Amino acid sequence: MTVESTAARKPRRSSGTKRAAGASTRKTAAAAQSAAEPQLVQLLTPEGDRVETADNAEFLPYVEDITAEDLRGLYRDMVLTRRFDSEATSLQRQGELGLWASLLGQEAAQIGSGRALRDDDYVFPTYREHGVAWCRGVDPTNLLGMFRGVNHGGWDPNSNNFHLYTIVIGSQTLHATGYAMGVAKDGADSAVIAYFGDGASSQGDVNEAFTFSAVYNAPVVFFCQNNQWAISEPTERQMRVPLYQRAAGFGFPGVRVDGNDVLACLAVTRWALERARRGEGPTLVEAFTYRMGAHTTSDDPTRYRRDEERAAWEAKDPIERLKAHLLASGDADEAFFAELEQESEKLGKRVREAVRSMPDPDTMAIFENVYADGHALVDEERAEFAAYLASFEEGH
Amino acid sequence: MTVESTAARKPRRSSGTKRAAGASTRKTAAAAQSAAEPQLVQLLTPEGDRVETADNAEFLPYVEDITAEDLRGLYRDMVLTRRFDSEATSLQRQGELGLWASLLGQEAAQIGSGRALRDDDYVFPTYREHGVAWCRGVDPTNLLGMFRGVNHGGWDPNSNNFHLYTIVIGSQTLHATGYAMGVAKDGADSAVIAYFGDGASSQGDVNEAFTFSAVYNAPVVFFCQNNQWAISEPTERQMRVPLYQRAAGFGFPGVRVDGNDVLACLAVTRWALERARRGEGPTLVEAFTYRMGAHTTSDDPTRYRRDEERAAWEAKDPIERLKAHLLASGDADEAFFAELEQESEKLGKRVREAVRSMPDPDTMAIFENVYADGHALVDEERAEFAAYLASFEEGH
Amino acid sequence: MAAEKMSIAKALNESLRKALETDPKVLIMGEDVGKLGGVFRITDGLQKDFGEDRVIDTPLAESGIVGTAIGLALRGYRPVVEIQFDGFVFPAYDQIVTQLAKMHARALGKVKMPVVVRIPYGGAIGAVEHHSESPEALFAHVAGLKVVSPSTASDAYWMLQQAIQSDDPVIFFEPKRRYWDKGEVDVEAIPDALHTSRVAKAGTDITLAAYGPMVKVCLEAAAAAAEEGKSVEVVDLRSMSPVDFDGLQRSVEKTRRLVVVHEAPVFLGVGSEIAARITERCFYHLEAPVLRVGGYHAPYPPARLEEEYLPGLDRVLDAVDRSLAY
Amino acid sequence: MAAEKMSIAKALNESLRKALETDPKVLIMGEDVGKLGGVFRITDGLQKDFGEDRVIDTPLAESGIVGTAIGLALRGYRPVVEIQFDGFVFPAYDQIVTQLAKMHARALGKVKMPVVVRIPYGGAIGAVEHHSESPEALFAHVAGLKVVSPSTASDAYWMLQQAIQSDDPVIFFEPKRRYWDKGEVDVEAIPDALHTSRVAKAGTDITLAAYGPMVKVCLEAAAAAAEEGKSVEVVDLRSMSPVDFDGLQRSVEKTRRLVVVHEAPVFLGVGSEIAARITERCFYHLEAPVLRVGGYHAPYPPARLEEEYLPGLDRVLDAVDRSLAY
Ligand SMILES: Cc1ncc(C[n+]2csc(CCOP(=O)(O)OP(=O)(O)O)c2C)c(N)n1
Ligand SMILES: Cc1ncc(C[n+]2csc(CCOP(=O)(O)OP(=O)(O)O)c2C)c(N)n1
Ligand SMILES: [Mg+2]
Ligand SMILES: [Mg+2]
Repeated sequence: MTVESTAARKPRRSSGTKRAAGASTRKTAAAAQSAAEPQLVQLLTPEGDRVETADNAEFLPYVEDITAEDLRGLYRDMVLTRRFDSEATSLQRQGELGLWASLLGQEAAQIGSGRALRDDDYVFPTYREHGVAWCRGVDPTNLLGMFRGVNHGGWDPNSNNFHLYTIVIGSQTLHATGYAMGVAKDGADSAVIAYFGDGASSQGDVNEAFTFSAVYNAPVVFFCQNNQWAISEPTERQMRVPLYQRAAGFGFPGVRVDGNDVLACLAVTRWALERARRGEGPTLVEAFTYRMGAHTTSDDPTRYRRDEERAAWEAKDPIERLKAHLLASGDADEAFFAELEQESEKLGKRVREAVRSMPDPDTMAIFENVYADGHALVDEERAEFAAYLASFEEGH
Repeated sequence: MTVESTAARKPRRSSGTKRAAGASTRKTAAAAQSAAEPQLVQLLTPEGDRVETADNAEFLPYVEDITAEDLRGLYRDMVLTRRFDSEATSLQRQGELGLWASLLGQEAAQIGSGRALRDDDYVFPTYREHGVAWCRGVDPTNLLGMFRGVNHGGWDPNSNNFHLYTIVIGSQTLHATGYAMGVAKDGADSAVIAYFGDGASSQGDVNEAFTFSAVYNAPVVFFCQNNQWAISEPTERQMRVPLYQRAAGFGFPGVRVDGNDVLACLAVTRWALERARRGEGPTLVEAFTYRMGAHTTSDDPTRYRRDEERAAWEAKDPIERLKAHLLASGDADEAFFAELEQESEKLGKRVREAVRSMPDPDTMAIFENVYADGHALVDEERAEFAAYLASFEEGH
Repeated sequence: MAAEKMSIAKALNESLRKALETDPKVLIMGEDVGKLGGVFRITDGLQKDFGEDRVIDTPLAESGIVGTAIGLALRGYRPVVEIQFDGFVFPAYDQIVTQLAKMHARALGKVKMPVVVRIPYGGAIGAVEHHSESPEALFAHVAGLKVVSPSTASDAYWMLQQAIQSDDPVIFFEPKRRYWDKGEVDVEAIPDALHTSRVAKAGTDITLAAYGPMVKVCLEAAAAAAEEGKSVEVVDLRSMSPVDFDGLQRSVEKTRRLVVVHEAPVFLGVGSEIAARITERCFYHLEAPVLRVGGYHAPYPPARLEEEYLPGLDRVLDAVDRSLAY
Repeated sequence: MAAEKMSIAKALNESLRKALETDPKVLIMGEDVGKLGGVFRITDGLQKDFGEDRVIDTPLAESGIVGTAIGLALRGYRPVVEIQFDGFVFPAYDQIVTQLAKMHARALGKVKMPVVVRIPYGGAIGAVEHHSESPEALFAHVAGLKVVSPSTASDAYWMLQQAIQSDDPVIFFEPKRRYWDKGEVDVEAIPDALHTSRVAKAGTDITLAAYGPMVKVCLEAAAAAAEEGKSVEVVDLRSMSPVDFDGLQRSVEKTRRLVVVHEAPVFLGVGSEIAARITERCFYHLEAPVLRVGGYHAPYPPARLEEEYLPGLDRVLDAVDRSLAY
């Protein structure tokens, strides 16, 4: 049969159509894919129980080596990331930051995928990957510069193989693809991971990244955090069928993973990275998760979504889930949690202090780093501006 | 199983990779789609025999009504289109046209799909849809204006519901989607068809059109003529798996049809248009065909493709195939062919004469139709230019 | 209904509402324009009152938004597209420049492109990268587009009405830092033509020309200069394509001095064309070269530097002094 | 090796070959640059000699081409990207403006963007729509980019070498109608710096400033004017960002008159900035306003009208006369 079709959801009526959207009267050539709700790769239930099924068997070997200590480490990463994140939200409310994009609820997706990486792998984040940055060893206070308005990023991407935050939706997926093409040219066995959102999947750039990576067989993992919302728009405004299915149409595998299950995210990302390392090309991972907070501190989600939705997702909290598992399995004791609580407070304090003492940039920085090799116009304007500033000092 | 994968072709090695591209050592989560060569919907073999199989059963009802007269009509359309096309190629060689983009070899794809349309449907072509234009009743000489350099198109898109030729690859797929959104808003049951090439499938715009049409369930048919080449690049530079498979990932059906089989193209396009009319949204049709000639008259295909390839496709010629069928079935007699030959020559002559007598545009046309409501700067420049031209006349 | 005091944001919202009421072919499209009412609430309440059919949340893809708007216009609709921030118009730049701007000419006038692209633009709101830019020159250079920017609530209301009624594509730049500034709007007035300039304050010694957010700065500069005994005329250009050179010329022939002010970088900004053309038109009248005050040839800086980067009162007055010193 | 006579196309090809030989990090990317050697054959033979690994046929997606080139640059490569024609650069405009131009500044200098975007540009080749445009101003306005255009075979060779060696992104506009013009290329010479102007012909009465395809027209105009006893200086600007204002100022202070010529539309074309800035710099020297000769505010016309649309000898001489008449 030559027809590809997905009946996973009913055709959505155009917002404007007046015609009956009734089902086809004839047998359509639909086939292949099942109409059932797509399954998630899940290794840990919301209650904290380990799952081993035929469905996730493919991925289990990727976390066979995970020890109790590793689990505590993942838990610690998530807790500290959340603590950092909430501190940043407070700092924004206190006027220390101009804006903050919270990752609340997405800790498992970010820590699971971030901890799957090797040092020589390279990360292309959006503006929300604070947890991934944490895994890469980027000092969290470094992330705050752009939100405070003292720089546009400004950390050295190469010191932690963690690229700058990218705000123009989707662009970084092409950078990641190009970088991965370079990795392949170098004959290295590193991999590249590109983060993006459910909203971003609509951008031309992201789909071009799919094409380029497929054609050049680039060692890149496309990691989409489907957090159900792009600001005020639910995923139905971006896609008609689950995103992970898009990969097949570009010629590489796509998988949907429980984005609130840190173990599953770790396993699936490792699996995808291994494919890349082995020269099998790109993979799309869709981490099904939820943006628990507002889009950013400027946003007001009460205008567009219901409390019940959030409440339902709270029951799937990534941190509570692992905590339940650690407690039930005895892999962590009360002392661990108490110590972590302290560490957490210390982190909060450190971040708060670092932000408050973060100096404003020098005015003349406007003219710095516009070009690597200099530019006559910039030189001219810099000199004029300096003279202009000096004219005030003379005046006083 | 949650993994979508396509093993239809082996992963292509990045042109640069030094790593072993050896197959996975572990069982990958590949599934669903078959590794076999994708089948074509075909109703007429290259030898002109009718095919009825389980594979094409879905589409047979769409040509049940086709009479011998209809078949002769399709044949006539293809012959006249080819004649027009070859005349244009000659006219370019003679310096009457600056450029020509030949449709040689793609007659069945264009006539089959073009004849599937209703008058109230709307067409968004590329620059090569001379056969579709023919079906829409656009006077062929109208198409030559832009290739002669007297205009950029310039026919009234609304008189034949045939939009202007679009050169920027892929853009028109979004226009078609928007137009189709409008059709749905109007509650009309017309459909829209957007033509594009295999190369175009890589453009972000085309993939955004897939997303918008899926999300709004727009009544649009994406009709890709996969003619195997985008100028000098084979389809492997654009995609890793057959294009029709991409549709499923966006949530609508995709089908590959024998693009050199006019009957199959007619059936499949009708099927897709009917889906649109019934409010079932977009469809992707991949017409598998071949660009027999150069990309345009400026191109030299000997630099990048082998003669044998062309020869192999010649055996599948769309016109010969239908001729064989007409002869074998007795649906057409020698008189028909002889008459058509004459009509064909007449068309060539008419086109030749029309082009040769096509007037150059008036110089002041530079300033016309820049804006619908006028613009002070254009008025100023028009006046200055007129004065400048007048200054020469005074001089003499 | 008499004149009413309202913010520029409210005036834009009222203008869109009016357009939706008046013409069933008008559509609003963009990211988050529906329930949210847009990140600046310019479309607040419109989806609720006019339905999802006319106020359309789009996928996150600017090329797709403008590309489908073109298709809708071809079908007879009049789409008003919102680009969320200045820095995010570029994915749509190809559709705007190669399709939207050219379609009317390409069709020898046989189709029209009544599409409005609304872009909140400019800085001074303390935002992160890509949220504070002034890319108007990149549109004004392109034939087939019209480019305007209001500076008052009344102009916001009326110019948007006129842009929507225009059969040409209009890039409508909204001075986002002024969204909450209030002014009188008389919805029964007879507005000025869309592409004329307006003398915002009369004066005799020097002309300041500006548009959008910088008009207010120029008016403040004029007030400050008045205290020093200098009579400054402020011309609100309102339209960057076409520019009302006749109006501006009248002012400059009177004052013999001109300073153009915009947030956009000076180099190849709209001021460069104004300087070049006014110099040509007023060569024998000008006592000083046309001076320009604007952004620098550098990416828009981080928020903590924007006050220094943006033209403010002092830099405008400095240019006034430099011009008068000739 | 002594100087050799070759076409601009050949000089570009030799320059790319040299770059591929010298630096293993240099890559060529674009549509049809491989076996075909590009639609203008500028990359002819390079894939054959350097392999598919270094001379890369890309998918048909300009944003993807530039976006992946940025990623390759981040990995340490030096991609030289070919855009097939001027009118097809716009799908890549977002990546160029928001990413390529800003990455170095965004990273506070910690990453470099040695990417060259080659664009065959300009008209007079009898082509269909989108194949004859001159969009250089749309790049020169953008901080972070450098923009250059050679007018001779020697400059084609050397400027491309220098652009590839530059650690900044360079938009390299190639005057396609001059591809087959020949000139001396000395591959052992010490070239001028990339962003300096060059006096192509010395003169005393008036300066003509141009770049790329219009330099030849200006030289012809100068020759024609000489017959009428007018001494015209022709300055080949070579770089549109930065513009060598010091060099041009020297010329204008001598001749006291300036006409800027480019194919691009006059309105907000590079000439507007030159007129504005040179007027500022040379206010007391100029005997006439800076005049501009260029394209009109209209889409590039169909080929049969391009001769009238494009600045030619007569229009340049007309402007010279108008300037001298002041
Ligand atoms: C090109 C572009 N258009 C619009 C925006 C404004 N914007 C910022 S975030 C966002 C939503 C992104 O949604 P998604 O991709 O799902 O990521 P999330 O924020 O949910 O993590 C939008 C529209 C942008 N940054 N870039
Ligand atoms: C945006 C854009 N980039 C590049 C080109 C130059 N170009 C014209 S046709 C073509 C190849 C198109 O291939 P395909 O889509 O397969 O259509 P075909 O010509 O084979 O019918 C290219 C690269 C263009 N017209 N537009
Ligand atoms: Mg999201
Ligand atoms: Mg093709």
